Amino acid sequence: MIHQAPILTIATLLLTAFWVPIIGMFKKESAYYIALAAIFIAFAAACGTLYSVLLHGPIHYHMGGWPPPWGIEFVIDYLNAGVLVLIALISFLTTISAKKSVEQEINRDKWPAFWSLYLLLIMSLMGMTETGDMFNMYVYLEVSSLTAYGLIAMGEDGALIASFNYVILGSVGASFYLLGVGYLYIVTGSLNMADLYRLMPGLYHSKVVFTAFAFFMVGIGIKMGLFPLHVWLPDAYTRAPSAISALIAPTMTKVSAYVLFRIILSVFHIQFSTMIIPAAKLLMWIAAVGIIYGSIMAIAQKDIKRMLAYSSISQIGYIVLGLALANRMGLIGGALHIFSHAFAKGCLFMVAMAIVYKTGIRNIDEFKDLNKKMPFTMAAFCVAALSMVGVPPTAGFFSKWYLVLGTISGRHWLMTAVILASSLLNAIYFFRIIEKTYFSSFLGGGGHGHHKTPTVVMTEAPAMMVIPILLMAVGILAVGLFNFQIIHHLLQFIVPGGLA
Amino acid sequence: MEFFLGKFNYWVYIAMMMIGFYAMIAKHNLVKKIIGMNIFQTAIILFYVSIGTKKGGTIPILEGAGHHAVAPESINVAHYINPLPHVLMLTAIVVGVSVTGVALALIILIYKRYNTVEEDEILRQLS
Amino acid sequence: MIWPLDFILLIIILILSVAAITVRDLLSAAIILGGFSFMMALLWTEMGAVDVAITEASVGAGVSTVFFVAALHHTNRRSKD
Amino acid sequence: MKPLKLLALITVLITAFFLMYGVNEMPDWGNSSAPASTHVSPYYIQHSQDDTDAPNFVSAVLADYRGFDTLFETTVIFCAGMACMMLLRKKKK
Amino acid sequence: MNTVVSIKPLLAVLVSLVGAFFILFTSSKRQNLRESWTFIAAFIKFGIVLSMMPVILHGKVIKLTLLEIAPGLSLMFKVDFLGIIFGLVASGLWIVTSLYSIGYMRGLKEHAQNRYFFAFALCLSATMGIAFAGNLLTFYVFYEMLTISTYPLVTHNEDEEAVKAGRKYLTYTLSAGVLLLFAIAATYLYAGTLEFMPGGFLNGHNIPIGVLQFLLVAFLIGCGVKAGVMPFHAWLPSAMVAPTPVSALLHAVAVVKAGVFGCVRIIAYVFGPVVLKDIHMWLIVAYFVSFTIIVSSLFALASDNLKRRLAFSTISQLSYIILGAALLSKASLTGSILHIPNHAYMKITLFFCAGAIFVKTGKKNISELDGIGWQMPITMGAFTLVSFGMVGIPPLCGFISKWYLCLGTLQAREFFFLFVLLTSAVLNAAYFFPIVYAAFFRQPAGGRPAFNEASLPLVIPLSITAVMAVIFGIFPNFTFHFFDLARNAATTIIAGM
Amino acid sequence: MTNRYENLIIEFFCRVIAPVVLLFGVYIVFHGEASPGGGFQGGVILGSGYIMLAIAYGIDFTLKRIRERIILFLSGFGVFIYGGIGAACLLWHGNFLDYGKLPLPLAHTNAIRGLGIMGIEIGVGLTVMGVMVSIYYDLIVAGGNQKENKGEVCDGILSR
Repeated sequence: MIHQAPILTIATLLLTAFWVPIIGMFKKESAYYIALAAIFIAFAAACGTLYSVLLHGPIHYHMGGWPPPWGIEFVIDYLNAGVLVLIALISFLTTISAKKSVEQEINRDKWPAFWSLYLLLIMSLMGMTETGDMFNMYVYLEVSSLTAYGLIAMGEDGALIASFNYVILGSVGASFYLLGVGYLYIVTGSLNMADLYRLMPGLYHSKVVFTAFAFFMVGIGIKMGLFPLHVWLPDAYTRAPSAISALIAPTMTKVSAYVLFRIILSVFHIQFSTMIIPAAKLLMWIAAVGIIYGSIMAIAQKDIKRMLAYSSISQIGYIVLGLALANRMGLIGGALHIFSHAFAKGCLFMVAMAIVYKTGIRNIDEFKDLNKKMPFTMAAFCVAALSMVGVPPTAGFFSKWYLVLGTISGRHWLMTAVILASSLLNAIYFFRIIEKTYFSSFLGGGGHGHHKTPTVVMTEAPAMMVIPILLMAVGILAVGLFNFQIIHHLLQFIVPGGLA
Repeated sequence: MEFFLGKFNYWVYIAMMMIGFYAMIAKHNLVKKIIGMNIFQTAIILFYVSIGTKKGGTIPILEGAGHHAVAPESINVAHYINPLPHVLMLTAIVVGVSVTGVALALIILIYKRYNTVEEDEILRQLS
Repeated sequence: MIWPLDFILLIIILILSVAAITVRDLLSAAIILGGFSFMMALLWTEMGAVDVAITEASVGAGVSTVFFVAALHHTNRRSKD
Repeated sequence: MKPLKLLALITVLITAFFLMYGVNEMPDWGNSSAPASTHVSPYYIQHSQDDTDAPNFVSAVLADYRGFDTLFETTVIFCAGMACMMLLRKKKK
Repeated sequence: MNTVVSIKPLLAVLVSLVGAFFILFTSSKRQNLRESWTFIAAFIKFGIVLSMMPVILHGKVIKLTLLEIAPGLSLMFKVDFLGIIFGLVASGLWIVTSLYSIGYMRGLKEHAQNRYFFAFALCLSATMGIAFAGNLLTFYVFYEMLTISTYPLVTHNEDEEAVKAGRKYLTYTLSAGVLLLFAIAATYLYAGTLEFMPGGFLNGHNIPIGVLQFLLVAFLIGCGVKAGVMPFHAWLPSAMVAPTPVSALLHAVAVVKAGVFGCVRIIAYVFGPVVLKDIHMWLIVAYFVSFTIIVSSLFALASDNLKRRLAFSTISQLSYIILGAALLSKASLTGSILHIPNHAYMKITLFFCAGAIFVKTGKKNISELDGIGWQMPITMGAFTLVSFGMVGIPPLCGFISKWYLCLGTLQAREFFFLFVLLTSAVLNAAYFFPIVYAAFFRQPAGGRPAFNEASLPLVIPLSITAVMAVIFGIFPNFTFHFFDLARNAATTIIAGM
Repeated sequence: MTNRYENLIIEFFCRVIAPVVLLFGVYIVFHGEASPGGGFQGGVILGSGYIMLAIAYGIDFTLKRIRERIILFLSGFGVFIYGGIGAACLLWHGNFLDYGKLPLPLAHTNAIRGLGIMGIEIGVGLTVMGVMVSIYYDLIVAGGNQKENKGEVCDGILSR
């Protein structure tokens, strides 16, 4: 059955999602447990897929037994097997910790529909990583957008507007993607990625291909929150229910980034974006501006979720920068950053969720003494923050290390400076929080620290919430320490031959 | 002129799409934005359907077929227009109506909350 | 495919789409959008895409318009632009 | 005209320019020897009756060759239904 | 060169890391249990490091490769002459400092002691990692870990001043870390390896001179910020708001020494004498640090706060070490490496004294110290003894290292630096002796105070270190063989083995 | 209610035409293989039949004929049929959606595939019908009191 593992990831979630609301009609509480079980099975299937890929090499799974390019196929190679497990693992952990928060923030009547959409969102993200067909990708894109519209709108005051803006921009993005597919189809007649890759070199100088490329960039750029197209992202992440922020922040933008990798590397050839048109150079500048912009905006925020959202914009810039460097180290760095940032951002948003759940505090200025109230949560926060800043041996350091190597070996000194400067900017906004939390007991009190020890009772979030958070923190360290294994077994294969 | 007429469908789809796109980003009224979105998506569908056409082709249903096998070689491909874009566009239409439904639900909720569907007024209330 | 019919339909469609986004009465705009979809369905029948045409006629001109009207039932039908 | 609308207009015009730039090199409308009509789709036209017993090519492709797309297309609809239900439906009094 | 594979370096790093978590999860009410963790970890660590010494002394190198991080790049420990010296100093002084910390923290009833001891243990792990790092990447990993783990110590007081000092500290050290990261990455791309070699590994890679010069500057700023080289020293005096054991640790054992150690590593084990002479940078570096030596001594003269004066003295003394390394002669390298332990033992004593005075009397400024020698004779006696050593008067250990530094200037035929060293010695005398004079020979306003020494946990450590400072002056090879190690290190560097 | 007779006409007309529309929808669903149409189109037409009833008689009247839970069940179950047929193929060692592998008592694989297509068209039709009615219901009720909506959609809008 192992060769069926790729489809089991999708099918389990899909077939469960339809029963969740139906069973939920009779017993609202069951919805969560069904969803959790389904996600666990999907996670197991994802692990099986990874195992199979590692043993036997890339999997080509033909839907309905029709060979490509006539049918749709799933292509699971080394990179997306890794991303698949990443998505499955993070959604599993998020789901465990999300229970209490959802129960607090969402009306009980809406749980079945909520968990159903939640499952479908995860399903679509997994589908996006697995599929090898351009149009199938569009359909998944739409499923993920549509579920996200609904889920984001369930948030606090202002979520409606955020969601509506996302509807508008998201459908522009998806439509642009669809246009890109159409433009490629009109000159190649194919929708299969591998087939397109084979046909593409003969068409490099076609203006149609160039236009298609531009539309793909804009479409996916909107979806992943790339700098000038990010306008929907901060509001959506801030206003969405905490559990949804914690789910979509680490997974959705990462999957979109993965799609960008796929399109640049295995639909168009990397040479197309470096030699035929100056796309890589343009992307690089966009990414650099995005990195700095996101970091500076994050410094200006007081709301922790909004700050994390802007930080996401900045981190997406890193991934795109790695891709745009178009050399060995850059690509590996960008791909590794998908992993490290997914863990770090997931952990941070889960921490934010736990804090909001337990204390209701969102404003960073009120974080004082939070370390005494929620020591474990804040410890995980520190680990994730250090990863974002890029302190070794966390995951963030190593992806940054490869990115720096990439910029240097490409002689893009300015980009080196951007990465390094941005890690300092990251340090500013993360250490601000750490300082507020841990080191401000006597600030403003006037007294000196030697005499009174404020008594703050420890009110940690429930174990169900804290344990996944701590596991995420461990994951950050694990990705950091075993990054060579990840690169050696998964990521090195994305580098096209002949690339320095 | 041949250049213009030969791709007339494409020019119209571009014009239509831009009308929709403009409505989506420039109109303040949320319902207008959704109307623009519909026009936008319909334009893409027009584009795809135009890809599939063949001069002198007929609708993509096999002529004179009961439930018996037909030798593949005996079918003249140029006689039938390309079915693949139609399939893709069925999906796109359905997606369009789904998004419209969700967006309208959002608009209703926004109206209940802010008592207006004009974006600038909502922003004024938010700030 | 009949060329003149094609052109006429395309022109009508363009006019309807402009009308749909300029009319200040949202109910009218929704109805115009329905008409627009219907014209589109005609155009596609004429182009041979019968399945798309049926879908567009039932979804675009039918259900979609009903949704718009239903939503406008709860909101304001006047628009400032 | 307000500056925001002007900006929107400029964006729209730039997009239009890109689209036209691409359209320029496309095969003419209705050209039956364009790649779109010769690479993948002939297989559908020739084999669908044989493979799936469905004379309507669109149905055959929709429900069988590319049935996987259609499954998610249906899922999209289901999602929309769920989303609307979640957003709007209240418990009956 | 013989290499021995052993897990000991890793154990030395891990023991305090694990200990740190034991400390963290011990209830803050059970002070004795918590501090016994500290001691257990400290003694085990010291034992491990000490057990490695004989092997090293026989000219062997202990190597341990942990995790491969990139092709040809791994987390690797490598214990050599230089590393073991630093390791011995840091682990040995940790025991003493722990004892002192207990006295100090309990004496002042400080808050958040768990965090304090946790960060302290973490800090020592990082220091050990720096000492035993086998390549630049490992070095960097622990270097940043040290930066982060020191931050809670600097900000310990949690008041406005401490928070500001913490910010300043982070700003300086993180910026430096970023620069260091860049330099390491560039080195990796140019040289293809990052492993430390006595005499440098940048030789023979055909790297353009301009690049090498740029890299050297980046490296030295990256490490120099922690070492407090002017003009990057500003964080150091403001970090004085931290509790005194922290200052002692920062200034004598871990942080600044790590910076200096890094500078020596880079000068001697990355670039090496040959390359450094080829790119015409060694004199510039030497002049640069000479400036620091003189100017910071002047700053020290001008400051009234005792800890602040000691801080500027540290800045000055650290630059001795860099100067010695930059002069690239055998004697100057010996002196420079020997100055690492010697200065550590002396400076920690001075800080201990300052802390003991603060705990006992609450006095921070030199102008308040009139007659304190009669109140706290043991403390001030140790202070006096060690300040002679700082100036370079035999038979204290400061004399030996300075002697070799001076010899080195002569070997390198750069007499200007001899002048610098001698001037600095005079300045040292000028800012230390007035304290001693005030303590013993000036009458305070209220008459001569009665004998009122600080508590034993404070006095014992400072006495131990003061005595050690004397012993090392007379028997430079006492137990730890610092002198032999330093001389061997210098020999291997010059020989380029 | 502006004009009683106008409403009467609408009601009568809907009563006559609704069964025809539903029948037509069923035809479209089942005859999608050989002629234009299929699950989507048929489902939408089926849905619009019910929507037509709801417009004319009010949502309560319609809900008596097809209950809220049934709608929800249909929309979930329809996709489940589709996915279930796909997943069932896995049991007989086919790939996902490989209907040809299903052990049906038919001579040719293509006939089995044809039946498979039919099956999923039914699933699609059910879902689309359910969801269209459901969305319409949600939009028209919109969380408010559903009693007041009898046949007044257009009236309410026009009078404002």
